[in-house]
Amino acid sequence: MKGMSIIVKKVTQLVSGLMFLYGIYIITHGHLTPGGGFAGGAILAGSFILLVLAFGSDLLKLKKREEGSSVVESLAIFAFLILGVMALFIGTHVFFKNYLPAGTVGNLISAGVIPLYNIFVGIEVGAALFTIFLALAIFKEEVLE
Amino acid sequence: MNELYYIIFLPLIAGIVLSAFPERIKIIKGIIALIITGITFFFSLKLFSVSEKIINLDLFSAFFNEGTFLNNILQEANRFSRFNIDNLSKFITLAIGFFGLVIIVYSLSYISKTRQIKNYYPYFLITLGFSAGAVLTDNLLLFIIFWGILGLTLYKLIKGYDEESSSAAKKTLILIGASDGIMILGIGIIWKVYGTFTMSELSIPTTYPILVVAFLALLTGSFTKAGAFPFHTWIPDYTKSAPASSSAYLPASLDKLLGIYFLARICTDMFTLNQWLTFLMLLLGVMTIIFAVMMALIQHNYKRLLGYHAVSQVGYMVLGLGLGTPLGVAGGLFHMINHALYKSGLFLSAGSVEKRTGKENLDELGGLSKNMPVTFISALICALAISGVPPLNGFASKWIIYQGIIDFGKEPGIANQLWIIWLGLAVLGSALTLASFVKYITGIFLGRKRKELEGIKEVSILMWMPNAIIAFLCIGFGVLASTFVVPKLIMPITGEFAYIGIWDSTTIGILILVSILLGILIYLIGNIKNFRTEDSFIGGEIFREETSYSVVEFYKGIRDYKLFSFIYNWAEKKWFDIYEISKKLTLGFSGLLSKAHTGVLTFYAIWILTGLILMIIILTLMS
Amino acid sequence: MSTLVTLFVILPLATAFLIPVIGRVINGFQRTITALIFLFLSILSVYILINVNPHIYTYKIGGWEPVNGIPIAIYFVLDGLSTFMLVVINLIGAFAALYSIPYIKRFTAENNYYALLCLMVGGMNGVVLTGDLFNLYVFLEIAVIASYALVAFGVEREELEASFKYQILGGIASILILFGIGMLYWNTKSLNIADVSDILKNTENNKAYLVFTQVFLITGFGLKAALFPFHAWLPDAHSSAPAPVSTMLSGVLIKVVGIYSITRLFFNMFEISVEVSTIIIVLGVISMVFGVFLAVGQWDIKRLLAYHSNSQMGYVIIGLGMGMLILANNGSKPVAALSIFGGLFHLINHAVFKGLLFLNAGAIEFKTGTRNLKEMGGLSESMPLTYSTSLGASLAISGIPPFNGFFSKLIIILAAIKGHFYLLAFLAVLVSIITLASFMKFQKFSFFNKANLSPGRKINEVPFFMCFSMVALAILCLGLSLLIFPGVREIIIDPAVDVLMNTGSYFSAIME
Amino acid sequence: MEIILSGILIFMILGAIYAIHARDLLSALISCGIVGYGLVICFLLLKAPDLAIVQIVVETITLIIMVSVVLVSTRFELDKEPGFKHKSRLNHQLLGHILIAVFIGIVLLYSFRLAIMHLDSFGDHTLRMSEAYLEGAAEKTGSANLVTGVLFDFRGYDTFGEATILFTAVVGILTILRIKGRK
Amino acid sequence: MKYLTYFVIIFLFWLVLTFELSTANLIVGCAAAFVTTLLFGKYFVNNVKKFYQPHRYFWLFIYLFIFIWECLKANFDVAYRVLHPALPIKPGIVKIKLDITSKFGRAILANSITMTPGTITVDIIDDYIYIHWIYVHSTDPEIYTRKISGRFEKYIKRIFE
Amino acid sequence: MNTLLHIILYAQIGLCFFCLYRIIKGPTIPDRMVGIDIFGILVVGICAILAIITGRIFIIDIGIAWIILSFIGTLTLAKYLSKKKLHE
Amino acid sequence: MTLYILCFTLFLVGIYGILTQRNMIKIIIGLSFMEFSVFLFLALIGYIEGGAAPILSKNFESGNFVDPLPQAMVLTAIVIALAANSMLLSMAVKLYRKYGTFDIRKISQLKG
Amino acid sequence: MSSIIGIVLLSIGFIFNLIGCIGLIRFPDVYNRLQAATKCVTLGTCSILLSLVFFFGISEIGIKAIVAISLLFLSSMVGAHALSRGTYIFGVGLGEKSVIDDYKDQVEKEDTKEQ
Repeated sequence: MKGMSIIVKKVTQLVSGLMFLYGIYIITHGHLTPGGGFAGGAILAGSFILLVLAFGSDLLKLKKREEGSSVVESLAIFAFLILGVMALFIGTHVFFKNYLPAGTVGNLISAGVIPLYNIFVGIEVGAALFTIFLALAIFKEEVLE
Repeated sequence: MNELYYIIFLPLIAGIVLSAFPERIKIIKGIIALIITGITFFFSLKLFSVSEKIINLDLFSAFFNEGTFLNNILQEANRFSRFNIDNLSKFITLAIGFFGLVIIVYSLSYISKTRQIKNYYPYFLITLGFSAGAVLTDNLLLFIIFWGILGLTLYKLIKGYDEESSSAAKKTLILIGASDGIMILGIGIIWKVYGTFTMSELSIPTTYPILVVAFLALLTGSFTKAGAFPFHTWIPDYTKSAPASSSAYLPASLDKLLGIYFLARICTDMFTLNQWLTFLMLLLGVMTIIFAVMMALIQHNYKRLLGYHAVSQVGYMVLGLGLGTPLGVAGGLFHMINHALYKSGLFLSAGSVEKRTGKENLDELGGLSKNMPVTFISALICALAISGVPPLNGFASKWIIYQGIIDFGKEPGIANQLWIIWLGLAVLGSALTLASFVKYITGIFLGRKRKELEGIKEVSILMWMPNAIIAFLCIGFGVLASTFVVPKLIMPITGEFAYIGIWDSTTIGILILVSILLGILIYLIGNIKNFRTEDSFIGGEIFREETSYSVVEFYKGIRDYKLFSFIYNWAEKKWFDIYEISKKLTLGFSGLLSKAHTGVLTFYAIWILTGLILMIIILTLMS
Repeated sequence: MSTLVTLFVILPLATAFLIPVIGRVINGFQRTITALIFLFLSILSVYILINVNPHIYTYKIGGWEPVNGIPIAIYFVLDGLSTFMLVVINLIGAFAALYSIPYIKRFTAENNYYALLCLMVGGMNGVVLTGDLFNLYVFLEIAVIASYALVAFGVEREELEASFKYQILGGIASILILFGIGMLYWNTKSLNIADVSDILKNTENNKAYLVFTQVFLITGFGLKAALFPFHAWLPDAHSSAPAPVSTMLSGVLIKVVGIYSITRLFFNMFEISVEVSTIIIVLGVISMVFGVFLAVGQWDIKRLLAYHSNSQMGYVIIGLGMGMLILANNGSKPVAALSIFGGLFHLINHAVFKGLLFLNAGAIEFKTGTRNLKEMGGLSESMPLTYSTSLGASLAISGIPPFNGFFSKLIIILAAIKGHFYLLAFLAVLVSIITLASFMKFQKFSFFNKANLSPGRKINEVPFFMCFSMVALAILCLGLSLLIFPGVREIIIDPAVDVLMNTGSYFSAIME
Repeated sequence: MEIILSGILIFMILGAIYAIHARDLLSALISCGIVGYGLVICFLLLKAPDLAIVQIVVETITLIIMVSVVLVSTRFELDKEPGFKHKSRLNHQLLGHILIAVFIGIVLLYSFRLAIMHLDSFGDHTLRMSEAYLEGAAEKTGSANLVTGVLFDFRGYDTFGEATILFTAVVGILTILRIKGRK
Repeated sequence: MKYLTYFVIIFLFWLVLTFELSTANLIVGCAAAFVTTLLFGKYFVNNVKKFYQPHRYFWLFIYLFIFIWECLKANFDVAYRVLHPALPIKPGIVKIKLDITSKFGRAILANSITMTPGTITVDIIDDYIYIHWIYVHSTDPEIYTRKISGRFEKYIKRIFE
Repeated sequence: MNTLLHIILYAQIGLCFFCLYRIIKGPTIPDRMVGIDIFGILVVGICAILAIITGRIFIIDIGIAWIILSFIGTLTLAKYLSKKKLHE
Repeated sequence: MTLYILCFTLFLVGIYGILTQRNMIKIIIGLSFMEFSVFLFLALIGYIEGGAAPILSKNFESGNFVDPLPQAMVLTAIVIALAANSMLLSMAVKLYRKYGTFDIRKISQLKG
Repeated sequence: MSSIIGIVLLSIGFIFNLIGCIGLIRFPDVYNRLQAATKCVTLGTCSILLSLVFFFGISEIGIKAIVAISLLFLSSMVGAHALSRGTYIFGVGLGEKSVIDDYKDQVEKEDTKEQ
């Protein structure tokens, strides 16, 4: 996979990080503004996809990245599950109980475990979508050869 | 009741245990099986001392502690385990035990090395146990379970490593299984109407259509097991490919016993037949006799020939039982036991021949009478018995049936009015039987001996002994029919009855003469045809193999008559085979349906949505 | 108890999440852990089945108590039916996992296989346990999406094609189900099955609305259960998947996502109506008859078996549908109970014997490399264990005593006759006969006959774990016959039947 | 409100019809994207910002994936056969399918119309289960975004299932896109 | 150095986005910026010294105004062409030599050109920039080079070099 | 004023039909891509207007997300175009 | 009412696409239209005239919100649809590699 | 006051959008349409976004609007460039009215290099 023209590359260098940050913003403010884990995660994936699109496979070792992202995905969703299961051991012993204090509505750190859920879902979704993209991209490379 | 344990469960458990042992110790397994069969036979004899009664058997629940899981299960099972010991079942049980014993002795030598049937002895024992169970049980559900398992063992007692025998096995189990399924329907209907599964409590008038359906369903089961027209077609195939001991054991003896037992049960105990059903049964009986024997006439393979006869003789029993009179029932039952005797004898002799020669076709055999004298004699006796030659047992039972028919003709009714037809056709069937057994005996034991058959020796004692015993019993049953067998064995079942013409010599004489004459006549027709095709003999010419006529050609003439040839052609295309017809229909329909599955996704989607809107339309209209 | 119920979902899913990570490092982890987890779950489910009273047990996820009597949390509902289905799922799953150990070694990407298997089982457990409509949809999707991938596991032409068709049709089904749930939510403003049933009962409902919703739901779940006009994906998918997956698909998946859902919704949620139960019976009859006719003409072993799943599902549906119709007509309760019992009994039986048959087919394919009946023969010499187990399963499916299939069919037929459905009884018998015929064909051409394979090939028995699964299932084939006895039935199936019979008890047990 | 939503819906339907009829797959993908974006506007107008943002994301990701797929294969709808003509597309079978589709459509539409006749009309929704979610939900969950509150707290189990589905899909895709299936 | 710069930029962007100065927000912002830097830092521009030279910001400021002005002009130009009934267009692709060596500068220049009257950058190959022009006033390279890129080039040079 | 805002909102939504026209009509694929690109930008405007009307802050978040994602989408499509020669 | 009907029309367009198209990608597109219509349907159900988006902020601390539950459902359903669609697409591309065509009629080895 | 400026900006933005869309319809070939898109619509949308600043002041939302404007500028410019380049490589030539084409040789050179 070849990269794109220099204009795109340079702008990507600037923008991709901002995009990633925006994704994090969406995720961490999931309980305050629309979005949340899913949308933010997809934006995270989008920023990586942008990198791959712009720079091509020369710069990025796609195969390695795919493995890495799928591992990250597994771990993230496992962490999500663990968060849910933790509720069985902490406090009220109920599955998927929001066991952290709720805090003040509207604050960044509030809503108990919801932000944590959001973060893990975000990581999971980002890794998942990026993995899907990479799987297709690698497949494409292999076809072309 | 200790006897029942030994009769039903001992062989069963022994069979299951034996099947766990490897195949290498086959002979030891055989001996164990022999011992167990002997015990069973002994207890079935002992059963005769028991008076008629219905008992609830306690199944092994004593082995488990009160209140445990298995104990509970067995307690529940005990509700079903109702056994009915009456004279009929005692009689049949005895017969089962006897045949089991005889045939297992034969098998010890027959099955030992040459035949590769896995787990022959375990299945043999299981069959024994379940047969006895099916006969003795009083609960229809338990009965159908035992009955169904017998189909399975039938399937397992045939070898299956070539095209033909595997098809035969397949066909057998399909037909038997189908009949079992239909029987379930009948049992269901009985349960719906009467709310019980207990046979001894039932007395069902066949007045409502649904009860007639129930009767017909049960009738199908018994017909298939016994092998009566039109469900007989598995028998010739099975006997052709199965080892002779299996054939002798199941289709020839045990299945007959069971089928006719059940037929007797439903005809006499459970249902009271209306006249149309009687008519139907008589018709089927006669058709069985004639069609099967006609088919038997043209067979080349002697085991297949015996198979067709096994069908044909069922006709007499159906005829007898269909009459419904005590005389008829007695004749049917008597014929059943006689048939089991001589037919298993014939199969055993056929097995001996096959074991020694390895040939299965009549035209490849001949002249074995000197080499195998005992086999020959016993086969001859059995053949004469099956043809109804007095004073052998076949004659005795057929005679009772004829009497029953004549007696039956005195009553008013549709079936009764036609008594002369039934009688005539039954006699004709007997004649044709004789004719075809002439072919059997001649083909194997008489005639010129072929070169490759030199040096054939008599089979071992284990094999000829059972055969001889059976032949002996054939004679014994025939001679002692009116004095011992009928009064002691049959009368208790059917009740006292009077022969309308006991040993009426004129009638007997004329009938025997007619049948023998007819047999000879047909024999001649075949021979005349043959003589014509024979090359003229020129002096000094060396007699060659090719010029010798074969027994197969005996009845070729029959085939050439216009009407017969037409029917035979159809028969050879298997148009009369209910199995083949349904197979063709099923596969045709199946082909149509599978053509609709084109593999294109669009069509599948269309089906789905069509189904959806059809449901919407129907539901909207319904509400 | 409370913790144990959640384990059914947590354990398989957690395993699935861990396998891609740890399985990369430790070879053999995936196999061992999957089999162990499934075995543990099956033991647990049996334990729950035996030791827990038949009363309905609810568990509120997140601990949200009802507000003003309206349930707001997602409920786990553990009643007789769920427990029964749990046993089926985990038992068959355990055997399939054991069987996979040698079988899947031929394929690449073992980790993914085991992960997907765990996901499928976890999803199905979720479907069975949940008491919430939308949650049911979500877990159903987990199960079916995992199955889509598993069908295509050996990425060859046929597998992919089958999986694609399966996905498209399954996608349509999912959409229909979601639409139906939406329609329900529109009217009732609730998602809890018990709550919805309460509202549907207590309000005047437009007939056309009910028809529309019910038809969408029937079509959706019927598609997953492969009832007749919706069955087309089934033979392709089931025949193309690897053998243990076919076992899971045919033995469990179509039952859980199809039959279980239909049963749950139409017995416990909607009011039982004559029309709907008639429709369900008609669907069952059509699939029963057509499925078997299609099966008997097949030469591909697994395709033959797949069409039989179709047909046997018809039996189950008929059993349940008759019970429903009798209940709707206010007929005799014992007959309805018998009929439902027959349906459920046949369900578990079918899971066992059809699973076993697919495992046998897999073993044959494993050794001979072909699925075409015309190309094999005489295998009973070389593969005695496969032969004897498959004979048992064949006889069980065709209803030959003493195998379990006989008893369930017997009960269905008896119930049909008792409930005046003579035609159904007749058709059931007919189908049973043709089933027998087609399985005799299978037996004849694969195990008997002359050996047809090239002589150079040495065929012997399959590895230990495959044998183990097959033998265990064969023993179950015989052992499940014991369910006919009331003493056993009371423990295992009667709670499930009770749930379906007392349609109102579900509501009352959950809301109180 | 209803009018403008109807307008967008008509927009979406037109786009959808074009997407189905486009001969070029890429055009079809683009029109599919348009329909998805139209859905986003609908969500925005229906006061569902969460849905809107997720739909944007999903639509774009789907578009990217679809384009990647088309990139590997061909962009023409059907194979280029030697005698390929556009007119030959409308054969009898296709016509039959169209007729069936139209018929099914009419029946479904009619029954749908019948079914929804007596239900709440648009914008007339009353709350039952959600009332509990809305009332004091902020205090219960601490989340200002009630949808997130519902999604992760009241129905967190659902969301867990959803994430699992995504995981399943990824594992499935990695499984499917292997080059060699058997060793 | 590169990473630190990047971290600061990202952190500032976070603050702009959230527009809130609570402790929690700062901590989360730090974490987010840290993660972003970790993942994307190596793709950032290499020559980060330029960020610490204030005169460049001054030129950037001036450049912005010029750019916005040109942008408005461009819009009115295009609007005129769109609304004119006769569609007065004379499109073509022209090739212009670039003086700027910095890649980043080139990219920005190309983007600026894209926004100016009737021009779109099609490609940059070697030292030439290819431009689609909606109304080719003249075919003389001298003239159009001045007309298209001349306005921005000197500013961009000052900003990026 | 609210009415005016609504009118502008509806008119802005009406502009989408132009893009649809271009997508349906567009003789070449790049035409359609231009259509969808412009559509994306238009919707950002819609988001902004909605933000004004409803006074909700977060709608602009959606707009930003849209900008970012439509950027990625456009790049993907453009990338597809440049790959044309390898796959006719 | 019109809205619901139109929404359902979108559903029907999806069905139409599935029934009449031969191309796999087109079929997937048709499927996604059906999904869209269901999402929209759910969102329409939950709308309350004059309600605000269910997000609390300074001026909207309580009051008339639209129903958040259908939105949560749609959110989940969208992700599910994404997962299913991406599976389908990867399947399609793999099939293309095996068969060399997207035409569903040519991909019909499994029949009968 | 500020809201009036906002309304004015909004209207201007809308008008530019309208012009851009008309251009999208009217122009004869892809490149010209791209011109309309990048210029008018981007600027129109920017002015709509800018009006937010006037409506709400320099608050959370205003700042975000400015961020959005900068991102929009970058993205639409790069998008336009990428599209035009892709279009040319794709093989869609300039329209009939075009007068000069310097890029053609370059693309052909690239082609031969690749082969």
